[in-house]
Amino acid sequence: MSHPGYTPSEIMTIEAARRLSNGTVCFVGIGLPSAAANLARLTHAPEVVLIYESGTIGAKPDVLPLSIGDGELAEYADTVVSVPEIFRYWLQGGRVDVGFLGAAQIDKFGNINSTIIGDDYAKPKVRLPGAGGAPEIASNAKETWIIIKQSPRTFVEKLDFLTSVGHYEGGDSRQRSGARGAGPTAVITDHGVLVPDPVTKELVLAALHPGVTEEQARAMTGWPLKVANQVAAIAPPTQLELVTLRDLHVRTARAHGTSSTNE
Amino acid sequence: MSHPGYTPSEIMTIEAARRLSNGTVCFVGIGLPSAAANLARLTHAPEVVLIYESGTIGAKPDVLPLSIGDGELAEYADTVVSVPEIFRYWLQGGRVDVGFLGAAQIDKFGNINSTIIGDDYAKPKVRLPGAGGAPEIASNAKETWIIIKQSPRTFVEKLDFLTSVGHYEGGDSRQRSGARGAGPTAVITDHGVLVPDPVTKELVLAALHPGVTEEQARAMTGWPLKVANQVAAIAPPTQLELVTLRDLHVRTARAHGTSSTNE
Amino acid sequence: MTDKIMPLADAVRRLVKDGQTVALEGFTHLIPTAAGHEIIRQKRRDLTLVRMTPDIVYDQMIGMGCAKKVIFSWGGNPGVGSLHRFRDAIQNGWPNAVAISEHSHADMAGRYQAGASGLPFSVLRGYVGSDLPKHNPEIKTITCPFTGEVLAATPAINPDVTVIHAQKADRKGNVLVHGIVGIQKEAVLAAKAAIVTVEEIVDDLEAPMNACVLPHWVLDAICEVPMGAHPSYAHGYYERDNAFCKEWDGISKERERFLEWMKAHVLGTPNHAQFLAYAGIR
Amino acid sequence: MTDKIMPLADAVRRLVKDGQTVALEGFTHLIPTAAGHEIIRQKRRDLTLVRMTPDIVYDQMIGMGCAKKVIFSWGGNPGVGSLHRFRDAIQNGWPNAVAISEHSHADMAGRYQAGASGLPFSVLRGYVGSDLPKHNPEIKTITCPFTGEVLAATPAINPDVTVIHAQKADRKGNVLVHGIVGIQKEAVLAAKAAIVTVEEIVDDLEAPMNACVLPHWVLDAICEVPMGAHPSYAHGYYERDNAFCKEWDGISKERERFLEWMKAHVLGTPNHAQFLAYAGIR
Repeated sequence: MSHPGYTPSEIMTIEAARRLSNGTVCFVGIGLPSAAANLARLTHAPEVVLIYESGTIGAKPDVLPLSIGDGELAEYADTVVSVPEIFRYWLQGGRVDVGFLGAAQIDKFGNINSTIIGDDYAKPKVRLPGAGGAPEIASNAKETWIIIKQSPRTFVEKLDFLTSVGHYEGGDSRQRSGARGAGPTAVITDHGVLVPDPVTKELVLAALHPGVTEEQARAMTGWPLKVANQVAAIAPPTQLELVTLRDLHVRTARAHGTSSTNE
Repeated sequence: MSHPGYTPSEIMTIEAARRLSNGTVCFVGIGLPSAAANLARLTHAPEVVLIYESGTIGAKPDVLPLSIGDGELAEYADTVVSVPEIFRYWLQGGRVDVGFLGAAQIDKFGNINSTIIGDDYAKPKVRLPGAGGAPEIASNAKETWIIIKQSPRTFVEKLDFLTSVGHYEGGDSRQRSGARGAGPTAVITDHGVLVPDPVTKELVLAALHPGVTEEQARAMTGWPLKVANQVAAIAPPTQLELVTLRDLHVRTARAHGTSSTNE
Repeated sequence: MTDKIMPLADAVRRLVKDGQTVALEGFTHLIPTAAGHEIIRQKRRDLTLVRMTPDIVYDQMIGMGCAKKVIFSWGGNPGVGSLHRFRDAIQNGWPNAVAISEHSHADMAGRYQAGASGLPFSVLRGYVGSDLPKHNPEIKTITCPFTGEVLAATPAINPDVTVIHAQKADRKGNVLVHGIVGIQKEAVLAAKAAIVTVEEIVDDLEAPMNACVLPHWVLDAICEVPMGAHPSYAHGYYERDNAFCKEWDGISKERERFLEWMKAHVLGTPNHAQFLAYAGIR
Repeated sequence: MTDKIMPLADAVRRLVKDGQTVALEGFTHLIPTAAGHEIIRQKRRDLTLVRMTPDIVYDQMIGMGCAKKVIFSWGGNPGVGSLHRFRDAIQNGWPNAVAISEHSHADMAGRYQAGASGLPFSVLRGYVGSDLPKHNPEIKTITCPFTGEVLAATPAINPDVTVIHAQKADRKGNVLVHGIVGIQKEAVLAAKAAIVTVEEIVDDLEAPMNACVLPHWVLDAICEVPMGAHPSYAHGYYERDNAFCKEWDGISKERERFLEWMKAHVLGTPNHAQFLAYAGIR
């Protein structure tokens, strides 16, 4: 990729943020989803409602949380409820518009793995942290977005473990499975954006970041990637977006004493 | 009955209060149970824990509540939780030592009716307020006490409606029914105290208030009342008990603008 | 200021329709009386009224013909006695026949929780030995897949509209409920639409971090109605009007006096402020 | 002053036994680290450790051989990465084989709720399409008796002992938990015994009316342990020690360095105050 004055991580965060409209209720995962959601809040969507699974509703952190339960999230929230309440009344109760997730692996139907790498659950090659709240976010939010960097190791033909359901086996299989909501409606990567085909539900490359080619995206996908007839060109970051995101990371680094990006 | 300087209502309240020991966790019904429980708290049991179904835990009302949700209960409580929480975590969760109930009718196994008078549920002679929390108090507290005035209309051979389970059909039928706790261990009346036979679980007259005779108690019972071999004589109210109870009623009347007894 | 803040009459007009399932909740504290009066003024009919503790305001709504069914767990005038209009409807079908679905408190609380939780049913340890399940087909059993224990199961409640009263809202429409919070959060979150009347609208809720706050985006209408819970109370604002509760026993005993009182006090006044003035309350 | 207020070492000695099911809870906030260290010092073995989010303190307990099984929903060092000791135990059985029972957050929360509610099982909409139930016999299904929907069901959690950390207790032993309250109330109420470490013991909790308060009579031991949650935080007292959390990654990576660190810092110090002093924390 060329070096256009911003990183792939930045454009992917910015593109994700752009999609979050004002007033949307977003159940936010830690890391990239949290960065994108807060960037949206600090730019075009001041009234976006951010919910973290630690029970913070309407969180307005001044710096990005390192963990899902940072005090920063509680301090400026509209209210702080218990963990069972956040999952029961707010997520399972159907109050969440967008569930915003990261993942270790994703397949072509937007199913995700955050449990193990390797084909033996009892003896994994790599033990990942596990499900957390992802299975219920994936099956209860009105729609889900997944933000993940593309590579043949993350975009796989077959997941080592299906932790959280996306469009399951494609077609109407998600609906038949009993999951609620529309499932993954966007997968935002460092290459562009994939959206499900309306019928087959297979992820299709629908937009590319500036300077990224279809071939690059294909090379970073572990299955034969379908490409939309019209691939949209994602606009480069505006000055406001870039400055706001970088300021956020600088503030975060200062507060946490860590490096200034979330990579 | 003679007029020994206190009313039958007073001695029954006082005798009920005496049985509540310091530190006991008591789920309190409104009316006579509440009067007795607070009398205990104001005399020998300052650390008794009073829970009202409105969600007030460790309530320490200065005057008796007229309703189960008076502000007085919240004001001095250790904590105030939601109604679902009080029933789920505190009552059903097994945290209550004594469930303290009133009733409209009781049968010889301590089952109680607070639903209807008459034999047709659809067309009752009298529609009573209904179950409230009594069915779950009766089946989840470690033991229950019932405070009720005796009369052939309240102490009946057969309930018009079984609202809340006592010893059910006697013997081990309560246990087999799936109810938890020991069920009614004392029925405190204006005549004395009835306790269940250890085997048959039929209520047996075990103690009489001063000046009350077995015959009077029998006449006020709608079934052939069994009497213990040794019927205990309940001590008359002490000066402290009587003064404390009357002060409580006077304070209550002043606060609520109502008559000074709970009859 | 959000456009969800509106007069109570507008909220009822927009959100409460004939034939709906409507819950006015408040566990002795914070009973939404003013909203009940407005529903009476607007002559809603055939409502299925849900409430753990039907008391004066439901007595009024039933007596004025708003209800076709009542789902409840305890119906009475607390500390006073019976609800005469409720009884007259059940026993004599006046002013119209009213069906009942009778539960226990823990069950009703659990049903609202299930509704708020997006679950179709609630499980409880209850009704053991009780006659209630014999008369209520909504009380079934369920078997634990681990222990084999048989427990009670009842369907979730999801009202078309829930109405509650609370102490205050901010200008965005976020609401603070304080004190005995009852079943209000669950009743609101279980509902398809929610109306909240509040004592006052303030710049800052000043809510403790773990207080019971309902964010504006789960509510459809927020209406400033001072003393909107009378004769119930609002912790921190005013006390329960016990004298009125006792008086209600007399007013409601006979059909004619009840109708006269309702016509003069509720139908004859355009809103709650005028009702309070007419009734000489505060 | 209640005799339930005691030194942490006494509480662990009296209440935590080999082979028990023990939950140390705290959702990122208020993690009972000092109590975990004391369990390590007293060399408890064969514990079934329950925790939604095993992190550093469980990494330490597992690495020091306290655990035979871990029941959890997310195991990691938040914002940093993996738990090396947890991974080493699962992948290589060092220092001993550790079984796992893996759930999702909503499931674990529901299981504690069921435990606190005296119910044998919890119901949730979850695990649809997920492989987790294939590897966990504790995840079953249940059918709604009203709608026929098939939902997930899992058994209640009722730990032998739950340990939490909170901001303060009063002299009777009543405890206030403030801020991100997590799953602590449920974990305590589900347990047969409960230990709470607190930042301080005060004359008056000054708890808001609807705050998360655990009354003394549901607790078995209350222990004053300032900074008892470090490197986690206690809202209103101190911040999370992010530097230490990062440092842990290096300390825990190799078995030898880990053991050395634990011997010097935890086994080599008699209590949490000495640990903090030795580690140069504040």
